[in-house]
Amino acid sequence: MKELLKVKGLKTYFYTYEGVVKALEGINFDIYKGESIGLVGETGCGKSVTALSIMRLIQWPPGKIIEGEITLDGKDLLKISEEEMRNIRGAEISMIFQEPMSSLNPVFTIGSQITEAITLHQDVDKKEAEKRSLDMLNLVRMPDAEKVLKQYPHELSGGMQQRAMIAMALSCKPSLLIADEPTTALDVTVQAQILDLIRELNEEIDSSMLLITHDLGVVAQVCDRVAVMYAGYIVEIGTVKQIFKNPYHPYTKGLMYAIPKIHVETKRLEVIRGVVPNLITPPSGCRFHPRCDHAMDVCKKKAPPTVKVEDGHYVACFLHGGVK
Amino acid sequence: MKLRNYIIRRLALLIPILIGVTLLTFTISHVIPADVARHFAGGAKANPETIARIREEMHLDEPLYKQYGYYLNDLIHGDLGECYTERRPVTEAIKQYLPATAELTILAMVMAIFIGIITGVVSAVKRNSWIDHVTRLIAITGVSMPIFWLALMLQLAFAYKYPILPLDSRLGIGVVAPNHITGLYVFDSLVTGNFTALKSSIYHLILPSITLSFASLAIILRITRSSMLEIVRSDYIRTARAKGLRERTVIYKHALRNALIPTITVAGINFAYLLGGAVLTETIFNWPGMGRFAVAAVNNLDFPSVMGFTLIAAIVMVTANLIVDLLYSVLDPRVRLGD
Amino acid sequence: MNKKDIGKTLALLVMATMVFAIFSGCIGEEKEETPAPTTAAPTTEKPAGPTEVKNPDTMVRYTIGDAKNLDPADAYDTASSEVLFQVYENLVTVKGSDAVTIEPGLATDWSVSEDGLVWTFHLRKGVKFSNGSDFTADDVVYSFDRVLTMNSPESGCAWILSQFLSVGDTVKVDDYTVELHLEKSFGITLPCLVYTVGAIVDSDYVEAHGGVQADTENEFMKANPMGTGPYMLESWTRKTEIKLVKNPNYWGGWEGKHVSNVIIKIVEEPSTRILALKNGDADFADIPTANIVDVKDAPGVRMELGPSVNVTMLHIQTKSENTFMADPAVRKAMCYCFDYDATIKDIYNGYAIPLPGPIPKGFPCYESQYEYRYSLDLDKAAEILDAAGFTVNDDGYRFDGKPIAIYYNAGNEERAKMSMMLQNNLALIGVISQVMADSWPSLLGRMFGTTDWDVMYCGWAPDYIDPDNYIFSFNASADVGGDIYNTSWANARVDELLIDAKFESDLAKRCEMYREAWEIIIDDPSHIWACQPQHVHFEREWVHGYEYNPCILWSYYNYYKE
Amino acid sequence: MGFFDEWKKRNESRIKETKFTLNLFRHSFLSMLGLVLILLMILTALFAPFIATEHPNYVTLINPQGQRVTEQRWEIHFEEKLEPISSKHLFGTNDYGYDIFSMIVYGSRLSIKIALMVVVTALIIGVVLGALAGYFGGWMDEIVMRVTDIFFSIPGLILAMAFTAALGRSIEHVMYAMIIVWWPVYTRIIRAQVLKTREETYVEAARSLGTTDLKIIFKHILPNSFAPLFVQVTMDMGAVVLTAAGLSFIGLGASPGTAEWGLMISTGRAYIFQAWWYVFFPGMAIVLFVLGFNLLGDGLRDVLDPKLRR
Repeated sequence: MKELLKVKGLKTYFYTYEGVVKALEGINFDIYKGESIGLVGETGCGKSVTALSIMRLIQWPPGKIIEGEITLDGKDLLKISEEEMRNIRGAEISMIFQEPMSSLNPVFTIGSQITEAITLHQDVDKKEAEKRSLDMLNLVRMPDAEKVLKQYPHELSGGMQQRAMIAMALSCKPSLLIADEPTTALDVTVQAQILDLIRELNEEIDSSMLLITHDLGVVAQVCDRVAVMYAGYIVEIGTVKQIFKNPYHPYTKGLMYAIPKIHVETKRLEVIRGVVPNLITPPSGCRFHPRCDHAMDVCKKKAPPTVKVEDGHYVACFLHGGVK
Repeated sequence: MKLRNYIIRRLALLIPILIGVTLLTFTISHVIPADVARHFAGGAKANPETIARIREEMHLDEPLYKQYGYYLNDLIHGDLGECYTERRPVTEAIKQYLPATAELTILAMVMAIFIGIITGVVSAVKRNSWIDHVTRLIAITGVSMPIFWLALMLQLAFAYKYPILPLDSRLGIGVVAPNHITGLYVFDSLVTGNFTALKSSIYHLILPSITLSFASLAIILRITRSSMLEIVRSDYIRTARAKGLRERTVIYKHALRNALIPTITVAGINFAYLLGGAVLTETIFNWPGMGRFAVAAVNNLDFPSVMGFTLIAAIVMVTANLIVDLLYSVLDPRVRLGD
Repeated sequence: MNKKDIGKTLALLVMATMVFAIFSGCIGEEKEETPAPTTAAPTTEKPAGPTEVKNPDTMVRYTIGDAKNLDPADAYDTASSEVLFQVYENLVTVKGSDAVTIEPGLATDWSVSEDGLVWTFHLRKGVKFSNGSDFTADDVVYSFDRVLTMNSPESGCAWILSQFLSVGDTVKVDDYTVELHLEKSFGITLPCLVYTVGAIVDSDYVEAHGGVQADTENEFMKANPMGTGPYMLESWTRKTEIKLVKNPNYWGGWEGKHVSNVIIKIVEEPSTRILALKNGDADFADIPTANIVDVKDAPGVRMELGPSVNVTMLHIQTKSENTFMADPAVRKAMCYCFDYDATIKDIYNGYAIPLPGPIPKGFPCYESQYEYRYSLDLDKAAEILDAAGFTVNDDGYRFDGKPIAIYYNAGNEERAKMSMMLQNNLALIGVISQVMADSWPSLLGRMFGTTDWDVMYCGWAPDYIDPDNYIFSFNASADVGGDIYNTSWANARVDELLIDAKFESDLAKRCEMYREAWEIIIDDPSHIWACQPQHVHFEREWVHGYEYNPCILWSYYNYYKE
Repeated sequence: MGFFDEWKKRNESRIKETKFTLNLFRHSFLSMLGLVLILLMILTALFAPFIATEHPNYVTLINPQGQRVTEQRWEIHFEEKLEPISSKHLFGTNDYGYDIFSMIVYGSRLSIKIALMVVVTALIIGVVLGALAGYFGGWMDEIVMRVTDIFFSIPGLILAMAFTAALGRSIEHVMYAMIIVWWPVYTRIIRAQVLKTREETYVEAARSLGTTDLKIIFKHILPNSFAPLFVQVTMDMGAVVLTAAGLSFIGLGASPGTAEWGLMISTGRAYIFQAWWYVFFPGMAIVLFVLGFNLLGDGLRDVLDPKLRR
């Protein structure tokens, strides 16, 4: 499988009053054409930062990409000019955000906001653009789309707003769609529909997808591969099957057990003890060691290297090698 | 129609306020230890008959509540009483002075809003840059200056040391005022195609309107800046960027449109400040408007005029706020008038 | 008629005078002058400034106060008269700088019977009003009767005519002859006809607009004057400007050098008036004393100095709540605490002369009060107070620190300065005073409604050229119609003297009486005679033909620019 | 000691916030500038007798109301009137021969007095009414708000003009007039804040625990209204002085000879061509004074505004 996007040694820091927040400490992963990869982890582990870094939307001040490579079809997004990057945003890579309400501009109609994106990246006249936005809305199964075109965000329900967002995101047939917790803000009944929608559309316009979520269930439902993030690192990455069958990293395991399993008898629901570390003064060595039941001395000293445990399944933990 | 009902409702709400205003001004004007009748009668030993007659005309001997009653009654019939200083109905005086003030204040307001917003956006986008600091410093200095002092200095500089601008009044010597349509010379002369008057009136407007706009400008700048700062961090701006819009579009289309909403409100409130400033500006630039009228009235305890003036000011204020609300509904689809 | 009636009439007469005198005088916003036998002498000459004349066919004057009323039958203030003298004409007038010699106006010549009861005027033929209708004897009769019937409800200026005329006394002989039938010979008939109240209006015009009603103003005439004068009112924008344009029908014709437009701009702000005069926007401008130095030597500006008969004084409430004010000693001491020289030198910048008593320089009998007068002498003041038993208490204050209340009308800087200076000097002998500025109406209320004030100010300008107009108004008691300023001061002997003086024809004798009265007045003062300000006039050097006439201040027909 | 730790622990977050705020503040150049200006003014006022080169006399007199009051009196020196800047007269002299520098120095006292008097009094009135109106609502709210509406619909300067004219010209009356004009501003702010915080859960909690209304208002609601009020008050310190100057300019306000900046300008403007220093320096004094408070207020607004902090 050919990779579409390659992230290598990406480091993003935030320089705040309290100190430097090391949000990303050199993460590596690939996204292959047509696949959808899930990025999971607790809140504040750097998922969204990864997304924004790829979009190059980290605002300075305070955020900054320190080093690394993000290559899309061979060209390094961190090297190209802002001009070029703009042409990629929304066209090549587009994004769906967590809060549909606040992510849509309250003073413009849905129609104008979608049309804007289309006219921006495809040289079509206004009428054509409007037609296409209408098609997009129909595509995302928006009830009476014509009406919605003329409506303002606040007049739509959360679900409809998110559909609109999706329509906007896909309007230019991007090769990569980044969905940042697309369903968390919605109520459960709607969540399922939106997820299905995203998956289907994705296949339909065969673009790849980076799905950011803290919900392994969602990942299982939508993704081909999973990357597990912890405190600015990708600790384990592999296919959904691999990760769910036999997670290697203690943290991944923790996450697995944290999912309630109806059909299995369990005394009580397992949880990972401790809290997400503060990224200004992160723990030495493996950032997970304070919470790890199997922590060894080495874990405290140096960060574990990423090792291949099976084909396409990598993990960063001393329990599984890397200790000389 | 919804909008009309709304406006009507708002205007209805005006009435209690205006009654309150009259009550206020009335009390002010009738607790003063001054012999108004004698003054009106012409001074020191004006003959007693005249004084008596005037006392009678002005109901000065009757209890206050009655006097107020008379006042309101006249008011309903559009009679604001007689202006002592000019010996003519207050309404007539106001009819003469209002347009001049309107022209001045409106222009000043427009300038303040226009420049204020632009500079506000710039200093927000370039937050904490030297541009930001300089613009704010200038603006804040502007709002910190006694407006009359500023006026004097400008006059000295541009009408005396480097006489490039006229000193005072609305038109040059010998320039014929345009035929009266609205009383706003700029407008009238445009409509009637009287270009000498147009040129002259614009020319005469420059210094006063700059003086007057200075204070409001700073306030508008401030609010624009802070609301811009807030908005550029919002999610929908991130979305706009994610679409690949160029920064200019993001700022001037997506951000500014939202930032305008609080700005407009402030501008509306600021109109009061402007009217106050007009009093001083007009005095110095010899601008034949309500402000000078009010000062003269106050100095001669010509309270029918003072009351008339405050009443008009109040009406202007409330209307300004109404207009703001209307603009509001235009700018912000979330605001629905009439419900 | 008997003395009592005389007293009454005089009282009324003087009251009316005050309307004008105080209204304009005390506000201090208007320089007021009416007939006075003085002449203006051009002084300082300077190198001419910019030669190119601004608006050559328009005279522009920047003035302080707006006109109040443009109906000659009811107008009684300088600003109004300035307009009326251009728009209307009277039977007789004064010319140039001579305020005394009566010259022909609408009457070409006149005569009076030996008994002085019948005045005959022969009217100028072929005179038209600016609306084209002809001027005839009817208009004269109508005008005078109108004034007397209307009886100037607003200003009271009708007294000037009513003191010798009543309705019906003006008789038409033929279209161009008019007679005045007086009940009693009246010496100053002609001078009285010179003032705007004697202006001739067009009977048809007035009849067409409201006509004449007894004791009621004519709203139309107040704003729409129309006469035989050289100029017509083009527009009157209140508090802004008055525009006059030449009257094509003017009998005097428009050959020779004249301007066809006159603009009188009302500008409160002194700095604006100064700048306007300097940059030539203004041909004439009212300049406050404090600013004379600013324009005196400006290129292209000409200054004229002349004596006036205006007086500035402080009047003292003798029945004040501060009971000690009733004691002559206290008031005398105050007279010694006032710095007369500084007032002239530093406050009026030398543009004033000393005033020994109520009678100003330029009036008959002035000399009879001239030899001695008060001067600044704090030791003497202290002495007097000690002698009177008003000694200093432990804190070093007299009157136990009770302050003397000095009021002046806000905005009048000269008076502010005089007050501060008096306060300073009083403090030096342990007398505390408070200086308070207030609006004119409030002052009126205080002056006449209460006695909780001690010192106030007033200016004065003559209504007729006679000492009586001054000294009687100030120092006769209220009972006989004097004491204009409510000082509550009364002295039987002074009343007697002043009333006798009114009707004494022998000037020498009158001066004697005034002299005696003056002795009393000075010894038991109810006024501090501050000074007699001078007349100061400014114009552009390109203006020609101006002459200061205290009676008719402005006659634009005679001015031109080049 | 132990108590202090207690306190520290309990308010840890608050202390951290304050520290943070102060730090932000220290980094905003303009705010610091403002602070410096204000401090200078206060110092001048405090040490006026040591800074000024000439000094007024003070007389104690019994005023019409029969109270003993002490008044400032400057000595007239006509021989020195309108002297230009010199080592003897740093800012020259005025038409009475007063030393302008000294007058400005002493004037700072009056300006500060006016500003404080007006703002504080208005604040107290405003807070009380606003708190009552907001907290109890109902008819009380209605009345108070209608009244503020009325005041808001009249331009402040004009209302103050009318009041002063009616009360009679004097600096005290100017203060009264301005208090009357100012209180509604604070009433509105407080009311808005109260309405906001009244619904907060912790207030609800306090109420459910039977805490008295007064206690709730003072312990929970008012402290939270601090930020916006503080900014407003700072700005108003300047605004008040400007308004007072404006009134003096029109001719209402301080009596002649008082060392009041506005009055100095308004009398000085007659001499603007002979003695520019007469209007210039008092004008500068006002500008710096007001500028100080505006800069500070502006800075505070940025710092205290939760939306703009980070």
